[in-house]
Amino acid sequence: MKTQRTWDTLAADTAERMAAADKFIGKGKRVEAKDVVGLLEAVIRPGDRVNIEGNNQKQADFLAECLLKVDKSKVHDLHMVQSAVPLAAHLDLFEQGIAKKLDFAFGGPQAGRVAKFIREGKLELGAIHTYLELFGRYFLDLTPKVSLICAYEADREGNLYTGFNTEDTPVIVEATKFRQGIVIAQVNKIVDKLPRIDIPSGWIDAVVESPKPFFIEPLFTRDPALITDNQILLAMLALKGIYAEYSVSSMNHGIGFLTSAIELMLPTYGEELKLKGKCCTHMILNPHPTMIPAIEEGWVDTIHCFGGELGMEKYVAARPDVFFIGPDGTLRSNRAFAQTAGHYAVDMFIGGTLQIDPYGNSSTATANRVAGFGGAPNMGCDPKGRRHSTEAWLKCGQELPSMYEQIGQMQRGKRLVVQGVETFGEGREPAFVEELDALKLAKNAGLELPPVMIYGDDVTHIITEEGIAYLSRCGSMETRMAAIRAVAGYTEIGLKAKPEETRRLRDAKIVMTPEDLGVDRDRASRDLLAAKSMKDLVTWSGGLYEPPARFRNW
Amino acid sequence: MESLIGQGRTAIELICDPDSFAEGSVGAKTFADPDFGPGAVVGTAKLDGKPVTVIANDADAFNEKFPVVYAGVIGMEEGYKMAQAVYATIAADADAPKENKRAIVLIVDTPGNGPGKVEEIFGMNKATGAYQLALAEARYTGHPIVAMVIGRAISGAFLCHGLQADQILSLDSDFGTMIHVMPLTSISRIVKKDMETLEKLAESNPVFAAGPRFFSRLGGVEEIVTNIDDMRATIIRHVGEVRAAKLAGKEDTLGPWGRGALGAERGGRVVRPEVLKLVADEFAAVSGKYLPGAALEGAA
Amino acid sequence: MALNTLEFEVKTPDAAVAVAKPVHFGVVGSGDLEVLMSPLASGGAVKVKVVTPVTGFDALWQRVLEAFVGSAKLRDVSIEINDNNATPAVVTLRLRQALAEAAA
Amino acid sequence: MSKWSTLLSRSFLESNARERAVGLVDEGTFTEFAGPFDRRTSPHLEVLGEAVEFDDGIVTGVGRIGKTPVFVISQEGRFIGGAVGEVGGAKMVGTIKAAIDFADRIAKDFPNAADEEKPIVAISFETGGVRLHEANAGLLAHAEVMDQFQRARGKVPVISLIGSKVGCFGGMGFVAAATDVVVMSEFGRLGLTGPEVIEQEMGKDEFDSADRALVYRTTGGRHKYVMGDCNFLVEDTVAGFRAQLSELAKLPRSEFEALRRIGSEKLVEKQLEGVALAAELQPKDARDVWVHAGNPDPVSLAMAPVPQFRETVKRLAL
Repeated sequence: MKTQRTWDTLAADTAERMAAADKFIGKGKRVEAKDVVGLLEAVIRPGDRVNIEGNNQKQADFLAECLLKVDKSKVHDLHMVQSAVPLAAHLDLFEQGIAKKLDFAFGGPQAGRVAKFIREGKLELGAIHTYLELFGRYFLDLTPKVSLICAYEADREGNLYTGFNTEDTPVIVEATKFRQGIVIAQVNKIVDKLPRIDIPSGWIDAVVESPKPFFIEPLFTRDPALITDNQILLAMLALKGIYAEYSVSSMNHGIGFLTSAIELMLPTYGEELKLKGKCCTHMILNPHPTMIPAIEEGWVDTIHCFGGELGMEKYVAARPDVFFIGPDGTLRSNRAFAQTAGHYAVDMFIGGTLQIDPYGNSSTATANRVAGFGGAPNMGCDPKGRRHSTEAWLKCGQELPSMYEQIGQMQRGKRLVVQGVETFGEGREPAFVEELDALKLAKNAGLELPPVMIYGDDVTHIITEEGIAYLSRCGSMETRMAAIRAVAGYTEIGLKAKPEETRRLRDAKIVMTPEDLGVDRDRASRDLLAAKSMKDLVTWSGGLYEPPARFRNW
Repeated sequence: MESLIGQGRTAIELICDPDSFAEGSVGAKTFADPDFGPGAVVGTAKLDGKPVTVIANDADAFNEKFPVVYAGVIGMEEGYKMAQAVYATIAADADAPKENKRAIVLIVDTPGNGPGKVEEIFGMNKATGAYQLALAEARYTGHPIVAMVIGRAISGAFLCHGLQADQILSLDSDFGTMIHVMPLTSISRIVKKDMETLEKLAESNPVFAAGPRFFSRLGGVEEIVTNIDDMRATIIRHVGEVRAAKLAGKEDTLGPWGRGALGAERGGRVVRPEVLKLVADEFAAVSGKYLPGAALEGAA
Repeated sequence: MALNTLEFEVKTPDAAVAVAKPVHFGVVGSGDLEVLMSPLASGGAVKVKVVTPVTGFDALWQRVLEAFVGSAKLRDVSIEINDNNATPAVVTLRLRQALAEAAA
Repeated sequence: MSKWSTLLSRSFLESNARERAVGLVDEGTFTEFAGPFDRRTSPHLEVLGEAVEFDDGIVTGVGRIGKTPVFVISQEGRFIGGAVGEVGGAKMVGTIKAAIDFADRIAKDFPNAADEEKPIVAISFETGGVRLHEANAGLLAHAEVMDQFQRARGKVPVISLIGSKVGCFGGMGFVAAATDVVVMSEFGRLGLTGPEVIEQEMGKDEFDSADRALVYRTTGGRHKYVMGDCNFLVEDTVAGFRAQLSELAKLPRSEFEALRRIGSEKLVEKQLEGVALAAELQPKDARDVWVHAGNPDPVSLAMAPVPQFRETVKRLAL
């Protein structure tokens, strides 16, 4: 006999919870700020998977604070599944026993506490993911039961406007709502009419106007005044030895000063190398203020963004040919789509790191911080599923001497994954090390896997002030290691380089020094920057860019 | 041990001729408004029978208009009020011969300049600068100026109220007097050296240590007064010495410049004169090129 | 606690470049340094003096300076450096800039 | 250092102390005093194990603009924040004294010398005041500079140039205030108490020192121009400062007194009107004073290019 089974337990469970919450929810799904703690106690059960939206730009900070205030006898041992844990409240949840397990992608300022809590047994770590990986698991085995999300505005019916910083909202809501979960939104303001509807009210269960606007930080703003001569040298090497060499048209730039320098040198050194129209035409990145001069000079066809950047609202809105703009005239960012493009579609990822080991594995992990890498590993890898070809991708693949060992006579391209570092960082800490601190961290925090940001086999180029190691041209691990040593300068790793071996690598164009590339070191000065200050960026933007107060010296 | 910290008015009584102090009156100038610069006490008294201008701090006053000004802090009003007292002094004796220019006695007990937002918006720096220029002008006009540190003489406030004097006296540190830019504990934190090391270093090099004795070794204080009862006589003696020096045309033995020489003499600031000489010599070697009518040379 | 002073000589076999006039370059900012390069008849050698608050990098200094002197083929020069924790990349950059100044 | 001609187009803010000094005066006319080759490093830093600089963080010397001898003092903010110690202080004092002595010599030997042949002093400030590692010596040097200023009065004009990263604060804040003329760029800052100390004193809500825009509108060049604390607001280039300095070099010496903000009983009385206004307005923000001065839209004014700002701004009338 066939057993009777109910097929709507999830919906029924949700309905039961919503009934308990009914007294807090008014017209248009509106909840008063004072009732939010009660609401959360009504809809969240011990052990639930809960998502608090928060990433680089947008934080459901009020809801996080409210979750911290729930009665622990009612709500405890939650399994948090969320992109990032940058707020103190995110970790306080674990300290107080409200949350127990964490699956995430990026730790930010709380990375030290994550490590400490794991060690102390306060936090059970599921895994450190990439964004796309975590988003994937939202639709697989980590679907949130309750999501606490964040938007700019809601209307009287509960429709949401996520605006300039849409970021993760669509993916969270889609996963939660279509698995019969509960979605609660905090908004800065409830208005009569939204500029556009980003999330329909039917997907939302409750909306609260938070007492103050959500916390937002200009994470992608780099003050050109802080760019050093050595970063400019590295940028020159990158432009001449990689951008020009491979005609890289599409890419993602990391957020460090090296890529800021590159962006600011497109209209100067890049122009000189005649790269305009050839390189940097299609970009996946947040609206970096340092991109303004290149955009103004007509370098860029398209930029799609993970999220917005404080102060860039007006500028972006005024450049709809370049950015993705809604019918309302403001930017539409979306992390899931930008990461998809970053993973599959772009030809190159270029960014910095903290440490590189003799095999080329690199990581920004330090011994006592569980930070995660966000989207870097997805962009900083060779996407094996890619099937369209471009000049840069093909050329990089053709160079790889070991391709035959893998696929015989078949043609295939390879993503360029470029790591740029000075051989010594702050306080003369070497960037090239025998063993990554990630291994120490794995031990200290009891991780199953050392957090490697980019694995050695994915890295195609390493740039230092000594030159470029073209790892894409190395046929064996032995050659790869020798090439890394050759650009590792005076670090212990670099000192192991043998002059005659380096000579051979240079002859084979596997290692290229500035001189080999025809890069004049003596020109590596700030004179090459199209903008030298925040003020210059504002001028370039025709006054449209409005830097946040802490970046303004006027 | 007794202390005069916060007791500027008591110190005036101890120093000047009995009951001679007329607060708020300097020459033709009267300071009638009790709410104007209350942290600054200015007036005329007699010292050894002769009129003197007295400028002191009032640690009990609170400037209602500028809430960061209390406990002897020199705010904008205080700084300008002190400057006005000095200008009134110069005016009062404008026609007097040098030997009769009245002395100015600065009684120093101030922890700082007004550290507020409004102060910065309106330019606190001008108020303290104005007072210093007034003192320097009075000094060069012939008024003997003697400063007596009775309590706190801290950093910029001491520069403002004290360091432009012809001569500076200080009660010994037994009386709680403090002369410094920052206490050694703060310096230790900022320069990242432990206290023990700094204290040991200070024995041979007083250049960063706090207290009147260290300042004295640097020539920053002419004389340490070891007894409160001796203040009056010591000030009278110094006023006399300063006046004599001015009459003899030896202004360069007085004031900040004179204290420079004193610093070298006492072994505290020995590099200063070497550097001054170096600068003078290096200019002397090329000065001809910069004289009127010298051939205007192009690029070297 | 006092400052750490390193002094050494570098001799390059085929050294041919001397500086014509003394030059100064750089500012002792955090992570930066200044350098004085002056002619010094010393039988072909280059005399180096480094003054730095940092200890424990003596071998590194020697290597960086040797490499610079060797690649520039310097001789009969005195190099004096006041350092404030500059990285080898910065050291090399400033030395090159100073040399360019001397040649100008 | 770059060629003199390329120095001129450089940002004053970005240039170092020596580049500023050399660029301010005519090409090839600068002679440095106690320069790096004299190797007069600070013995006090040395005993504390702190990094030293051959010029002790201050460039002093003499050059010429046209016929005018210009004694230049230029502080280097990248070396310990431009703070003043015994050596640097003595270089400063010695240079001003050299200018005064030179003026005396010219007056004696060249009684018919034109004003523009007489020396001036230009000081590019970039400092927070006293260097704590040698605090007492630094403090005493400040007093000596003020003393020299008084000696220079009416004889050798002293001109402040403020357009550097560190700004001009602490004791040097009132030293600059006491000069005859103050020239600033919009990136220059002039004050007494640094932002961190104000925050400490008044609380973060009243004054957030991390808010650079707030810091700059409280003490920055544009605000000081509105207040009259700075006489001239120039573009942020070495050439911009040099052009203003050249103008001043040609000015009859008797006209400098009128440019002063403080230094006489009358000026003190005028400043006290400002203090009374401060008490009455109790401004929460520098912009309140701008509005009071007759600028109804201070925000756009603050964003306007410098030439346009100079043209349209209403300065506080006292």
